[in-house]
Amino acid sequence: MEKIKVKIDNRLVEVEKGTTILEAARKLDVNIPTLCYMNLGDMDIEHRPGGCRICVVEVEGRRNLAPSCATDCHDGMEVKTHSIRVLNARRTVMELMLSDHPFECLTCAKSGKCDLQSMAIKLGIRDIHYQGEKSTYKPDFSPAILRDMDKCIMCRRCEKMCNEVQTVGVLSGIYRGFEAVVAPAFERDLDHSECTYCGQCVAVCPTAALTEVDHTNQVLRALADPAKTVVVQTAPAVRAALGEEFGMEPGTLVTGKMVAALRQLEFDYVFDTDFAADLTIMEEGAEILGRLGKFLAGDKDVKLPVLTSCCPGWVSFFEYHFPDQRDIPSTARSPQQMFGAVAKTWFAEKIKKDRKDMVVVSIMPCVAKKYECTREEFATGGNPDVDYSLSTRELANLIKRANIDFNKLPDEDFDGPMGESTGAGVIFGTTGGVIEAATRSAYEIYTKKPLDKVDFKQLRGMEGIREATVDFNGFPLKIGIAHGLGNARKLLENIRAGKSEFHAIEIMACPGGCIGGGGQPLHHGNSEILKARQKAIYREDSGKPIRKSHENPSIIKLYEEYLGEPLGEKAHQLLHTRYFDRGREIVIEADVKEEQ
Amino acid sequence: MSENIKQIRVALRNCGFINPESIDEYIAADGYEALGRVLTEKTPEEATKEIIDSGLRGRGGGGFPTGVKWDIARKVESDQKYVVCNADEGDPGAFMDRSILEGDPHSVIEAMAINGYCIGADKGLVYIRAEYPLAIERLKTALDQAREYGLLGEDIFGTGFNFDIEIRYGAGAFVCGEETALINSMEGHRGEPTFKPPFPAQSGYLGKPTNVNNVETFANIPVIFNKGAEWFASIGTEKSTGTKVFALAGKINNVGLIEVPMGTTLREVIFEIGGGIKDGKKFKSVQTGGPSGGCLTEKHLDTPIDFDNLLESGSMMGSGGMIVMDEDDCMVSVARFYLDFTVEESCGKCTPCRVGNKRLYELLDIISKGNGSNNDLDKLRNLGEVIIDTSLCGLGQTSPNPVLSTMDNFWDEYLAHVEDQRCPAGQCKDLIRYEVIEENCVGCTACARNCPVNCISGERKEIHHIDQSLCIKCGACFEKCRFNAISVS
Amino acid sequence: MAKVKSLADLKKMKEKLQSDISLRENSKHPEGMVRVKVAMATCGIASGAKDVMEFFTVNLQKRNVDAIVTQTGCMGYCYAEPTVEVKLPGQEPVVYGFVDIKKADEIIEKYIKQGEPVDGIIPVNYETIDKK
Amino acid sequence: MSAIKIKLRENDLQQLKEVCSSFNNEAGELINVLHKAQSIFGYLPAEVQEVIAKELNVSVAKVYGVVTFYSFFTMVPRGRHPISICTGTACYVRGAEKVLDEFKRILKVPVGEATPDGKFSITGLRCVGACGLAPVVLVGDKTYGRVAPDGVKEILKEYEDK
Repeated sequence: MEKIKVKIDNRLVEVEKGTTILEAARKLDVNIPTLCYMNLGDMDIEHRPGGCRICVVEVEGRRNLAPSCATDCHDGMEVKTHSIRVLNARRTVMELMLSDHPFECLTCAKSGKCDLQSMAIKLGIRDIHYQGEKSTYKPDFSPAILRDMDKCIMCRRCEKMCNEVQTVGVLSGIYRGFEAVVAPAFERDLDHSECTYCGQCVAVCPTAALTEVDHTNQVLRALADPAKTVVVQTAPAVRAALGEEFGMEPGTLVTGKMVAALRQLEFDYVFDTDFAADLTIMEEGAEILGRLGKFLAGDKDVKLPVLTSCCPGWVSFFEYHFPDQRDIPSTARSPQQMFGAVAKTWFAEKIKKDRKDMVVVSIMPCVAKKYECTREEFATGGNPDVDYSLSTRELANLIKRANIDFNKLPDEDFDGPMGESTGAGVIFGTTGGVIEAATRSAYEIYTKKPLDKVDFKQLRGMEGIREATVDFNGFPLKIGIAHGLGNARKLLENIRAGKSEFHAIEIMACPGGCIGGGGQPLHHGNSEILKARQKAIYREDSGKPIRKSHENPSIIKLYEEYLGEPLGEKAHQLLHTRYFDRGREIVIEADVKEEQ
Repeated sequence: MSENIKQIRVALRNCGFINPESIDEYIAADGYEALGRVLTEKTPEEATKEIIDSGLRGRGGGGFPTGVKWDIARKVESDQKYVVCNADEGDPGAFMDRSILEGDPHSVIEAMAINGYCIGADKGLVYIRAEYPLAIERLKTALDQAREYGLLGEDIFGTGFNFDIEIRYGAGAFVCGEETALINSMEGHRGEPTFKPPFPAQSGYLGKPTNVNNVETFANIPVIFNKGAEWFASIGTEKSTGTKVFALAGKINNVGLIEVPMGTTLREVIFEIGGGIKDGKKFKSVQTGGPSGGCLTEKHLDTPIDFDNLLESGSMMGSGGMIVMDEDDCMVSVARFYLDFTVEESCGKCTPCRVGNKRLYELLDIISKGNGSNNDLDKLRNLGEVIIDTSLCGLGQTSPNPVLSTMDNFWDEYLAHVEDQRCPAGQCKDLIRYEVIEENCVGCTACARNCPVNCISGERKEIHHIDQSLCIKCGACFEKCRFNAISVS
Repeated sequence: MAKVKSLADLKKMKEKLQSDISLRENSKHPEGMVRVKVAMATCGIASGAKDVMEFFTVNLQKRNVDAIVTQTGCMGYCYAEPTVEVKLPGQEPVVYGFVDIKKADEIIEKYIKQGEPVDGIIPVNYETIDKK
Repeated sequence: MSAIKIKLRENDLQQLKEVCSSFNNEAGELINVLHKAQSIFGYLPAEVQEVIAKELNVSVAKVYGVVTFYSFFTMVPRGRHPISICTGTACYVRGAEKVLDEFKRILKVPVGEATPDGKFSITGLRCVGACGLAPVVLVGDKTYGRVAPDGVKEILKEYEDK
């Protein structure tokens, strides 16, 4: 690669041709401020619309200022990143943005974590010289995501995630000029769109234009109600990220502190979704082996590959966009819902409580889980299996509000029996984890031989689509992995075209899997954070005494006492689900009249 | 030829002479000969060099040397390239491109084919405003005729060169005049510009190298080959060769389309060709370059018009709209008018253009209502300069020009609005009052009968009164009064 | 119509077309062809050029004047639309502005039929490329 | 339980599908398809956009984003006699604003909307290129040049019984 020399703020740096001014400056530790720019390099997601104009710099010989995120260096280029001209322009642009933004910082959900706010602080804005009309839009309350477009700064990150990364296509820039904003078709609310609630728009929104629906007050009320027994479950990815909200390094595991905090919040039982993850493996693994067995026996009607179904964003995605393929995914419910179903039956019986008097709360790295809780098929007589789902961010807020000094908490253990889990349950939190957990159990059950090595390194990584073949005693089991719905779409299109050779595929809606979920602490566009969380997950797994789901003693007990066999009648009733055709349908008007 | 003839018709050579729906008349007027000669006698490199030598610069506004642009596209290697004709004439008050397409569509077709040969493209696209139905119809007719004659299609002039043209419609977005926005629009997207580089010559329509020129630029091409680059370069000035078509409009007697050699002065255009100001009023300003341009004044009248001089004077060539204003025009209102346009036409992608122009408009609005302060004038200038300095595309980079140039040239008028709450031209509605001059009023009732809001009272043959609380300042009474009994203040 | 297969084809075609036109237009015969061009661009049409063209077509025939009436593009005189160019055989063309039906009638009766001057001529104010 | 039902008359649906297939159902032809659809239906209601999105295999949000970007496209029905007032610069300096105000005052509708009886609608238009006739007003396809505010009533009178 050709090397070129660039002078930035009077310091020379040598970079490869094609490097942007922004990247070259970072080499010199000159951090030019950016707002709309986003780079999740490891997942091949780069967003540089050049729209915010905060990152402008002065380039010698150029008539106007250059956006450093979108301007390539050329040999001999001289750049000034903080001349008075640049600083004045940057400040004015920032003031313009603020002049069309509500002054609600004190009460805003994003206060303290808002990129716009930190930029205003960084640029030393003390006064907004330009004032005038502000754009106002109707707020949109969906079951999981709240849209308050008055706070939109048109960075278009959400649009990028929704369309190009996730290929869900719910959001688009609409109108133009001052009226321009990002919205669903016809400015309908999200719950009238094909939104999967994957929450990636929320995860990348620099302001509070997109936030998750806040359920912390409902949870506080339930905790305060003496008539209620409140049970909490924590998803695997939460423990690898929660610490970030308390100033810890990304990748710090805080499982024990999290349990202690929940106990201090006075949850009656602190359980683990990892337990339900092990349960999921029992059911899903049995399904994979069942279908595989039929396939090998020559059954032409068997549907392969088996697709995982623990991710609610992914479930919505195929219901909307691939309803014709809805008999391919496993019918196993997600761990969150399996947990709820078991908690409000088996465990309720154990503690002699009526399900009405129980409240199940989940702590999830996800916003789609909030929506999943509202799906009718996951309720009995109107009483949902999981009552409230809080995001990792909401839990952090709750801990702070309860005056708990998180960093000084001792490590505590989960309660039994639904707090016991294996390493296989933990790795559900990262891309590749579910299928690795399933492989560990399926291998031993299929081959009836113990694994020499529990780690399947070939299933790990960050590439958007991965594939691997595992030798099942002579039978090559072909496994596919996709994270990010855009990657999932590619695999599904292959399946639809009959070109897929996989036997089992794991799909996660969010890039990185649950560690990169829409409910996690904001990564502000830094993919190093995701990689650190992934490492933490594998660290927790390798530290566990038991690492295969089917060896979890509490799971074994649950089947013995209550469920019987995987895929058995009871299991089917509590742990499995069905999917719906939710594709867009064109109805001829005459038929509509007949209908009415 | 008499001395006072200032116009030379090069781009408009056939407009008004031939029947635009007859390819035969075009051929009789040397049509398609340039294409024939280029294809049979010149290599693409030689032909491109001829355009470089002619000194032709883009007539769409930017003034980039056309031949150089072609050369860049020619040198990029690609299996597929495109030629695009930008006929999305969006400047309000400009209609050069429409007139050429309505009067001489074949010249554009011929030029696009030549361009295709030069850069190695076999496909051309005309991006045309849907608001120009007649131009579209004539262009379609011309395309059919050219295909029928084998002048478009395969193996043109027996040389093995293939070229054909498709039409793409604009849908009412001024920003699509910006080439990157135009390409996005042709691909079926929102017409939002993207940053350059990459330039369309590297990655344009469908990601392929694309050369975009506007209608008038293309209309000049066949002449350059027929008459020679040297001939073309002999017209105009050293750095701006050839002629420029202007659409003269506004408060001028001879509204119309003119074509003058570069270097002609504004005075010659306005007072000799344009026949001076309408109704014997006093010349105040001429606006060139549309919403991207500026308002020039008396002191610029003897400036020879070319790309560089206009830029230096704080305006620009733009695509050739030329709006003449007289003493009755308020320059604050004119600036506000253009900003209103820009605010409506901004794509909304970048902050300075989306929000900044809105704020500029709002400041001008406050000033024109008499509520502005000197501080607001400072804000106008700083904001205008930052918008120019930081906007993503040509629209934002030029949108404050009407404000900054009127501030430069008509500073007193701005001061009158903010310091005395007075509009010297008597145009800003909020700053004027219509009143009955009692000595002159004969009670003819003409004003009262014509008042649209019935705010004038008075019996026949008695003095009338205007109810200021109801008056909408439409000026109907003033215009209808034959006794000079209505005053504006 | 035959295809233009080579540059020579085109040149032949052009010569024939040009000689046809010059035969018509430069005829010394008093009964020779009159050529009327009506500017039919958007602003011409908006000012009524269609009616004017129709009037010329119908009335020249009715009044037994051997003439060709064609449309053309914008002549540039937007302020004076509709504009009409009239070329009598062997003479320089003249352009009339503000041509309504009444004016058209006058042009036919006075100028075309009798060669008498009619008011409303727009003086030529440009050079063509051939003259330059 | 389909998420969204799009209700359309069969004939309209057929016509729309034909329009899309005449452009090979190519996503890049979206703007051409919208032009054609608007010329058939007079405007682009949500249902029409839904069908186009489905046929061209693009998201409805994208279609809506394009429709709202371009001023030529409209989602509200125009009046039987759509009135467009040119607000280009040449018309502006010759008093187009006053003409526009007069239309709004008489018809009592804002720009972009139709009268309650669906007879007239008013839109602003940027330059029809007939600057010599400024100010210019279009009613349907008919062009009126040099319109003064007091000529507005006369223009409307022409359409009294239509």
